[in-house]
Parts: sequence; structure tokens; C-alpha cells
Amino acid sequence: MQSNNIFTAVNSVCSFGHGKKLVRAVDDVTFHIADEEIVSIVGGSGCGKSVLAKMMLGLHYPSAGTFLYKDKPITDHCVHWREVQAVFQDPFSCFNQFFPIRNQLKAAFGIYKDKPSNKEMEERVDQALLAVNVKPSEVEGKYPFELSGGQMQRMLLARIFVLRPKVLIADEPTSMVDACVRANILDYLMKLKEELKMTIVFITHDIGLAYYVSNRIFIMHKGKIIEQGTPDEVTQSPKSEHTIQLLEDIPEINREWIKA
Amino acid sequence: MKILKNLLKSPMFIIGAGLFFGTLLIALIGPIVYNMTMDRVGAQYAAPGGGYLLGLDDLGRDYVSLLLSGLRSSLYVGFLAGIIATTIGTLIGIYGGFRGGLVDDLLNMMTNLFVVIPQLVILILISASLQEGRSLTLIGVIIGLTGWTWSARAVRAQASALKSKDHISLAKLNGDNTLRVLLVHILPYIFSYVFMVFIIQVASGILSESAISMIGLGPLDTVSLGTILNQAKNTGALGDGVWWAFMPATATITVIVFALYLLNTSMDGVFNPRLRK
Amino acid sequence: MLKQYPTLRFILMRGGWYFITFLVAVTINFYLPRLGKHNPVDIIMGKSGSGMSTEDARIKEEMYLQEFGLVKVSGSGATREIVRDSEGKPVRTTGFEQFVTYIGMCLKGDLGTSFQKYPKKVVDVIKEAVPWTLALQIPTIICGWIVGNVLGAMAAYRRGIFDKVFFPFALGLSAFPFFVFGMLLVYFFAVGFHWFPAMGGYANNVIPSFSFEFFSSAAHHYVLPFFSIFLILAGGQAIGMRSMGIYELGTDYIKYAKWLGLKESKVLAYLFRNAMLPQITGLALSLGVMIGGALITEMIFSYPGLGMAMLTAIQNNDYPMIQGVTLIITTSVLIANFTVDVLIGFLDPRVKAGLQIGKGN
Amino acid sequence: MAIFEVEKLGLHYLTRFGQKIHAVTDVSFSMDQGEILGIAGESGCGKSTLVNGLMGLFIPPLYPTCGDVRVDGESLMNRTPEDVRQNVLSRKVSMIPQGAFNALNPTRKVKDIAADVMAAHMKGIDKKQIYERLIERFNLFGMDTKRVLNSHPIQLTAGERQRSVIGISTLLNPQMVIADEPTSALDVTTQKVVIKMIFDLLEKGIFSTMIFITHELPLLRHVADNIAIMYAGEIVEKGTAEQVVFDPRHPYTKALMGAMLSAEPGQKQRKPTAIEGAPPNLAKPIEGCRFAERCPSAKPECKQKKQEIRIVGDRQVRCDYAE
Repeated sequence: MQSNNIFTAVNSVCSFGHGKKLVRAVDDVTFHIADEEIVSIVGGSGCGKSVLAKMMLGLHYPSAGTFLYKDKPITDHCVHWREVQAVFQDPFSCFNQFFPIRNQLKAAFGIYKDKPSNKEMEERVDQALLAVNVKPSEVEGKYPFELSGGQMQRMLLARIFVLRPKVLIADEPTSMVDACVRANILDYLMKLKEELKMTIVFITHDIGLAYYVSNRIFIMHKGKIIEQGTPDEVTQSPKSEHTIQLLEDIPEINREWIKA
Repeated sequence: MKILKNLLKSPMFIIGAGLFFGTLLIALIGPIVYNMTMDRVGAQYAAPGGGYLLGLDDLGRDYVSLLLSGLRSSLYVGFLAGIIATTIGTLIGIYGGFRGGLVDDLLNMMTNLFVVIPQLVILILISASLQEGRSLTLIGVIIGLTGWTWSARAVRAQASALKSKDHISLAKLNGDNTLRVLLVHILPYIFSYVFMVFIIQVASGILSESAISMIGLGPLDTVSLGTILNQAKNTGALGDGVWWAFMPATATITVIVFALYLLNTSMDGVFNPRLRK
Repeated sequence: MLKQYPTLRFILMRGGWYFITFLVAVTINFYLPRLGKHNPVDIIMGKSGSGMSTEDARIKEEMYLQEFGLVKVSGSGATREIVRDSEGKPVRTTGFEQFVTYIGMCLKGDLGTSFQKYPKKVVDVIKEAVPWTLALQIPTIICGWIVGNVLGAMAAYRRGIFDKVFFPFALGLSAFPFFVFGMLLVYFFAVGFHWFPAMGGYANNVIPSFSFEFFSSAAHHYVLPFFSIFLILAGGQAIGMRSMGIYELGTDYIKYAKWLGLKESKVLAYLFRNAMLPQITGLALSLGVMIGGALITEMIFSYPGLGMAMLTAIQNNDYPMIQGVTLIITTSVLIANFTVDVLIGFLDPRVKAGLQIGKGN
Repeated sequence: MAIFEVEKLGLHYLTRFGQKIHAVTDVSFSMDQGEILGIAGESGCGKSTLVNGLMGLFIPPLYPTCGDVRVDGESLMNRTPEDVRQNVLSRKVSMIPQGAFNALNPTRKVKDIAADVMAAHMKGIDKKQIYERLIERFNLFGMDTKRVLNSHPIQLTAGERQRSVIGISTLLNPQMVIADEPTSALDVTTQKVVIKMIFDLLEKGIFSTMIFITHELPLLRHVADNIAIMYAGEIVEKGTAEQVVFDPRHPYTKALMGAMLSAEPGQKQRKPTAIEGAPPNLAKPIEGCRFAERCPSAKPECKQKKQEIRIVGDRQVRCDYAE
């Protein structure tokens, strides 16, 4: 039986520590994410969204319940990472300061069993750079600290263009960039999705961003997914008490927020 | 390059490097330029002068020759102990800090255990049990083997802080194996730190050797700065006011250690911005 | 079980950890001297037995062997006798049996018999030496630590010319090996100026007693050893405190305290207290080095403490004595460390909080 | 009469290598009693540097370059640190710093930190009086007063810490409060609690005039009366909250507003504004308009001509072409 589910979680738990110190970072979550879907996982700090992201990357295993990628448990990391990749929030801390950025983009090929020829790798890096609107000559021989924040964020995206994964986990990809630059980053992400027919999972605390980019939104709170649905369902007719509270607490320009 | 430029701006670094390379140079070319002899050349504790710049020891040996030889021994022991201690400390620290979990807990426990047991005690116990065959090299090795603990602690803290950095996660997503992650993505970040640890380990190796020699457990196969001092103490040179028996050796040890401390402190100032004005 | 008493729990946990360390230390203390090819009796016999007739030598050797638990013994008290094999040779014990005997003796407070001062017990020699060492080291380490930290904090806070002069000076001080500084002080102030005596804990012509004469003599002999340890210690501590202080100076809470308009003395108090905490931990880590260095300084001054006892023991290959002294040193370092550890738990809420509650949020 | 005036203020800080970064240039504004001024801008725009330079106390590596700051007509510049400490800090101008966790001395209980503040500014007050007044004041904040006061910072929740910091900063009823991103480290629910507390204190008259810094414009719209937008060390637009948020005139403010994403119906179809590039390097002298490189409506002359503040409608805009 072939389903088009990318991720399937049934009563998945991910816990740390033991005894009295047991922390259920992800607590009994059930969901599925379909192929080519854009899903945002929204929640405050410590809600478990980052742990869930790491489960999707295979960096954490479920302590209980089922957690499947394409209907199979995640076993071989290297095989998994050929298809599932990530971008992180702080682009500066993502790259090694001691090596030129271009070499690090090329290092991404390390995930393949059979690396393409050097010439092909160089070509693919060039294409990826052009795809995020950076001339290869601009970053030639440059080290990460010589580039601006916006450029670095695009380098992370270029890495994804190089790897062409099936699934992208984007962990707060815009929280460190200026608001004005954010839309650019989102444009590139959407372009990636169109070109590669990717599935994207956004991890974010910003419901505005989630509302704008996603097909579906999961709201997480204390390790549980308390609400899932389309952006309009979640924001217009939330069912969970906490979601209602959360939406009310977010200051919005056009809505009365606090009585002065 | 920029780092070197900034280092050269620091007077502490210049003085430290000058003193250190100065002594190193003396140790290296001294024996070539100076006609060294370990034979009796005059009366016991003959005062400086008459061709013997720093006088003679209780066996009538030339102090300049003894000092040159002692300086070479001390530097050798310091570097040997420093290299061993830094290597062990770095390997344990970097691996434990990076791995985390049970391996780290065990390594950390072992380190903490040996941190509190005084190194001098272990040195004395081993040295005392090795009656013959207590060579300079062996002493250096023992100092290195017992002195790695704090460098392991220091490196572990650094590696552990790096472990959760995004570039490590990304390296994993690139398929890098643990060895490559350690060598390429962690070591360069803590290299300057490890180097500073090394400098301090060399200094502490020199100090440890002189301490152990001072109590009469020094090398039997050669002269070191510590054995010169031990001899001076044992023969009562101190009480007789024979300054040339211990002053030059004292000054030599202090100058090397001071130079190493200066190097370390000035590097700390450049690598650790908080310490700068 | 002890959840209601976090403080007690904290102390017990640390205590348990130190007990484990102690066991390891005892094991090391036992096995390390046995690394050499010769057993201690051979060495001592090689030295002292040369002039004796073979029968005398054999009796003496067996006595030593029995004394150091190297042969099996049956019976107890007056009926103790060496177990012999068919040829009449004493049956040797295994290393592990020796270890068990050693632990048993340690637990009874018996560290064996000194070779050199035979039949004096090691414990008795140590008992005579310990008061001198404690009287010298505890005040010296505490004073050095306090003075060094106060000066270091001031250098960090004021910077400027004070720091520029003070810092290299302190760095230089800390670069001196402990004993070398002692030698210089002896040379200048004892041999050169005759201000202070060079050797011993009191003058030869006074008898240790509760008399003014004795105490004034002891005080006079105290000065040079005190300063030679104190100055180096203070120098090293000042360097550490200075860099900690500079680090703390850049923290947000110091900035906030300044913005709130707290008095300068109060800001300095904040700075000092918080920079002091890692310094206390540092003290715990470096206690072994300090005590070791101070012991060697005692040797320079022929101070009648543990250092001298150790030196004499080493010079005479008096193994039980060496082992006894090292065990006492290790134990005291561990006790001092434990004290400092518990102390810091009380001074720094973060340490205890780390054990009880997670990060508040 | 304006109680707080800033005139052509410039601030710089020195880097490790002795380079001067002119983080704030040519900032002028004045505030009336009871006014809440919001200052917004993106990271690195100089908003935090600006408020650190408004207290008369310059903590290295921050130094004043030029200009004047006056409270009640009295200048805060060129005064001795001790004079500022005694007569200005906590009484006239008080700072609520960002990141309450780091701002509170980790080894001191909240009540002791608060008591230090009172002891530093009130002569002849004894310990008992101090603690009585503390309890009285902290009772206003809707927390478990006794527990919070007797806790070390690590034992408190983020919200409690932030409220304690606000309590401590306003202990002496300062004339001016400067709040530097007081809620940016908190989740939205706690943020609302903290903002409510600030409004409560305003209502009770504990203080009345405030500068509020944040990078979140929607929040500012609900908190501030007037808003100033900063870019690359300059104020580029200042007007009432309504004006700036709903009818921005400066191209940068327009971009900022356009880039906002919110979870409101219809927002999904709107395309957020995107501008490439980054603000200019403030270590180098800049000619012309600082936004010119990225401005969608830049004219060729913008890169040469320095823009001055001018009045457009009844707000201030630093753009010759704004209408």
C-alpha cells in the first residue's frame, strides 16, 4: 500500500531523562504530513517544536509510539539525510568560520554515496548560488564572517538547492534576519518548493509567518499538538482554549489588544 | 594573520616571546658557542671570576655548563610533559565534551577524581618507587601522565559548548563522521585555546620537575635546574651565602615560566575580547 | 527521601563523591610505591643489612617482612607467628592480601612503622609534624587567597595605572616556583640581613611548651616561610581574580546596578562577590598544588612539619613514612576540597539550584 | 513644557581595535509629561545604543560624540558620574533593561537588590522601613510578593523576573522611564501580563513618561502615543502611533510596515515587501541618505545629499521626497 504520507506520527513520545527528572519534550502527538505540503509547527519556547523537528531529521528517536518517514521508521541517517534536510535560524553559526563558504557548500555532497564528479559539483554549486541571486564571484574565496546576515541566510538556502532534498525542515529560518529581508528568504523558499516539489516543515513562534506560508498549521504547547488545521481554521475558529488565548495575546495592528 | 598582528601590538606578548625565544636560543646554541665541561675544574664553590662566569659548584664544576645543561633539561622536560598532558587532556576533553551522555559522565568523573588527588603526591610515590632508572625522560612522561586533568576539564568545557552549535548539526547533515566533525568542525574552534593550555602545561611541567628534583627525586642521568638547586640546598650553600649556587638557576626557572605566563596572558587578551580594555 | 532537605542532600551527595575519590586515592597510594621492581624490604636490607651476619640479617628481614605485611602471619598479639612453607621460608602474601591488610590497618588508624625511626609508629611522627604544617599552611593559604583576590578585584575595577604596575608584578610573583622564592628570602633576610632565622620552627635553645619564649621564637621563625608561600599564592590568586573581575565587569547585572545608581562600593561588592565564586572553585582545584608547593617550602626552611618529615623519609627510603605522609596529604586535600565545595553550594544559589530545580521559565 | 529633550545627540562606541562606530547620529526629540514614545527599528539600527546614552551615565565602550540631553531643562551631559548617580539615576531617569535574567545579580535575592537601590538614594532610611516599603510596592504587581522578594533570580519564572526588574527600576517613582525591549524575550502571554503591569503603574501614577523600545511595531501601536522609527543610527520618521503605523511616509517605514506578516484574514493574499541588502557600515563616514542603497524610490541624488528631518503633514520625516 502506497500512501503519500511523508511523516506519520501515531502517539509519538520523545522523552529525556528518567525517573523524577523525566521530561516529555514531545508528548503523545499524532499527525501526518503529506507530500508537497507546507506545514508550520507553531509554539513558544520550550513547547517541544524543536525536538519534533529533530525527530523528523532522525536526530532524536521516539521513546514510544510510531514515527515514520514514508511509512518506514528512520534507520540509516545518511540515507535519510539525502532526502530530508534542514535550515537553521542563525546562519552565522551554521557555517564553519575556518573554511571558505564555497567549500562548505560543496561539502554538502558528502551525504551522497557516490559523489558526482568535481566539475559537476562545482556546476551545481554555481547554479545553487544563482538560484538565490548571488553571483558565484561574490562569494568566491570568501569566509562566512565576510558576508552579511542576509547573504549568509541565502547561503543556507543555496545549500538546499545543491542537495535538492525531498523534505526541508526550516527551523526559525527568518528569526535572525531583518523584517525587510524576511520576505526575500520566503520567496526563495517558495521557489525551492516549486522547483523541487518539496515538502516543507516550518518551525516557528511567529503565527503571522505560519499563516502566510503554510497549508496547515500545528499549534504546539507543552509537548502536545493542541490544534491542527488550515491557517484559516486555526486562526479564525480555534477549538483549543490555549490557541484562543494565544491568538488573543498576540498584538495585531488592527485589533484591540489591551485597554490603555 | 590579523590575530598575529594584534598579538604583536601587545607589549606583554613581545616581552614574553622575546624572553622565551631568548632562553630557547641560549639552550640551543649555548653548547655550540660555549665550551661545556662537566669535569672538575677548580675548588669547591669557587667564586665567579677567573674564566668561570658563574663560579663553581661543590664538586668544582663550572656553573655555566651546569646551567646550560639544566636549562636544556628543563625545557625538554617541560615540552615533553606539556605535549603529553595537552594531548591526553585534549583528546579526553574533546571526546567527552562532544559525545556527552554516559561516556562523558565517566570521563568527567575520572578527570574530577584525578584533579583533586594532588599531582605532587603521585609524582613522589612513583618517583620514590623508581629507585634506579629515574631518567629525565621518564620524569617528563610521568609529569605529563599525571598533569592532564585540568586541561581535560578546560577543553571539555569548550567542546561541550560547541557541541550544540548549528554548524555541527549541519556537518552531520552533510554526512560527516564523528572523527571529521571533531577534527574539522571542533578542533579549529578550540585550537587557540588548546595552544594556551599547552603553554601553561609546559610551564607547569618545568615547575613540577624542579619541585620533584628539589626534594631529591630528580633525574639521575642528567643535570636539571631542580637538581642544581637540590645540590645547593643539600650542601648548605644557602646558609653559607654562596649565591651563585642557586641564584642563576632560580632566575632561569622564573624567567622561563614568567615568559610562558606572559605569552599565555597576552594571547588570552587577544582571543578573549572581554579581557581587553 | 531527602527531598525535603535539599541542603543535607547536597552535602551527602558531595560527601559520597569525595568518599569514592578517597577510596581511589587510598588504592593509588598503596599500589604506586609497589610499581618498582624491588620490595621495600630489599632496599632497606640492601642498605642497613650489609654489616650484619646472615642470621641477624635473616631475623631482621623477617621482622621487616612481618612488619610490612609482606608475609602471611597467623595468630594475634603475642602469639603472632610467620607462616612458613615446607622449606621453612616465610610464605609471601599476594599484592591484594597486602592491600586488604593495609586498608584494615588504615581503618584502625595505624599507618605502620617507620623504617628510619624504628620502632616509632608513622602515625606518631605525623602527629608531631601536623600541627606545624597546619599552623603554617591554613593561615597562609587563607591570607594569600584573600589579599590576592582583593587586589585582583581592585585591579580589574580600577584598571589604569594601578593595574598596569600591579598586573605584571603579580604575574611575575606567580611565576616563581614556591621553593625558589623561599630560597631567595632566606638568602636576603636570613643570611644577608640576619633579620630572621633561616631554619627550623623554633630556636634550638628553647623547648616546645606554652611559654612566651617558645611562642616568640616560633613567631620569629614563622615569618619567612609565611611570606614565601603567601606572596606567590597572592600573586596567582590576584591574576585569576583580575580576569574574572574584568569578565564580570562586562555583565548586564553590573551595568544595571550602575544604571540604578547604586553606590560605587556596592557595585564593587557585587563584582567582588560574584567574581569570587569561580575563584573559590579555582581554590578547590588548585589546593593540591598549593599544599604541595607549601610542603616543599617547608623543606627549604627545615620547618618541623610534614614537608620535612616527607623529605627525611624520601632521603632514607622510609617507605611506610612516605606512604603515610602522602595519605595524610591526600586526605587533607580531599577534606579541604569537600569543605570548599559545600561552601560554594551555600554561597552560590545557582549551584544548589542546578541540582534541585531546572532552569526557571 | 517638555520634560525630556534630546538635541542633536550623537553617540559612538569604540571597538576592540580602537575603531569608532557612530551608532547614533543627529537624534533630536522632546517629550511632554505623560507621553509614551515608542522607538522602533531593526537590530543594529542604534535604538538600544540611543537609550543607553540618555541617562547621563556612559558605560564604556559607549561615549557621547555631540549633542545634549535635558531633563526638566537641566542638561545631563558633562556631569560627574557621582553627580549623575545621586541626582539623576533611578530618580529622574530610570532604565528597564532588556533580558531581566542577566540584569539581576544572580547571587542576590530580589529584595536585597531592591533594598540596595533604596539605600543608595535615600539617606537615613533603615532596613525595616526599606522592606516595608518594598512589600507595599511589590504588592501592586500581582505576584506572590513574599516568595518573589525572597527568591534568587534563578528561582523565578521569566515573567516574574521581568516584573521584578520593572518594580526595581520604578521604586523611586522616576520622572522618566526608559524601557529597552522589556518584553522581547518573553512569550506572547507573558508579554501581555508585563505590558498590563506597565499600564497599571502608569495609571497609579508611579511614573508617567516613558520611552519604549521594541522591534515589534504591532506592539508599539498598542503601547505608544508617538513612534519614532530608526534606521542606521538616525530617526527617519516620527509621528503619532496611528500616523506611523497606518500612514507611513518614509520609504523605510513603508517597507517595514509592508514586510509585516500577521495572522489576519486576507493577509495571506497580500505579498509582503521585500528589500535586499543591509544597512550601511557605521564605522565609515556616510554621504547622502543612509537608506538610498536599498530604497525602492531612490533618486540619483539621494546617494549624495544627506537628508534632514522635515515636517510632512504634522509628522517628521527624513526624506526630501516624502509626501
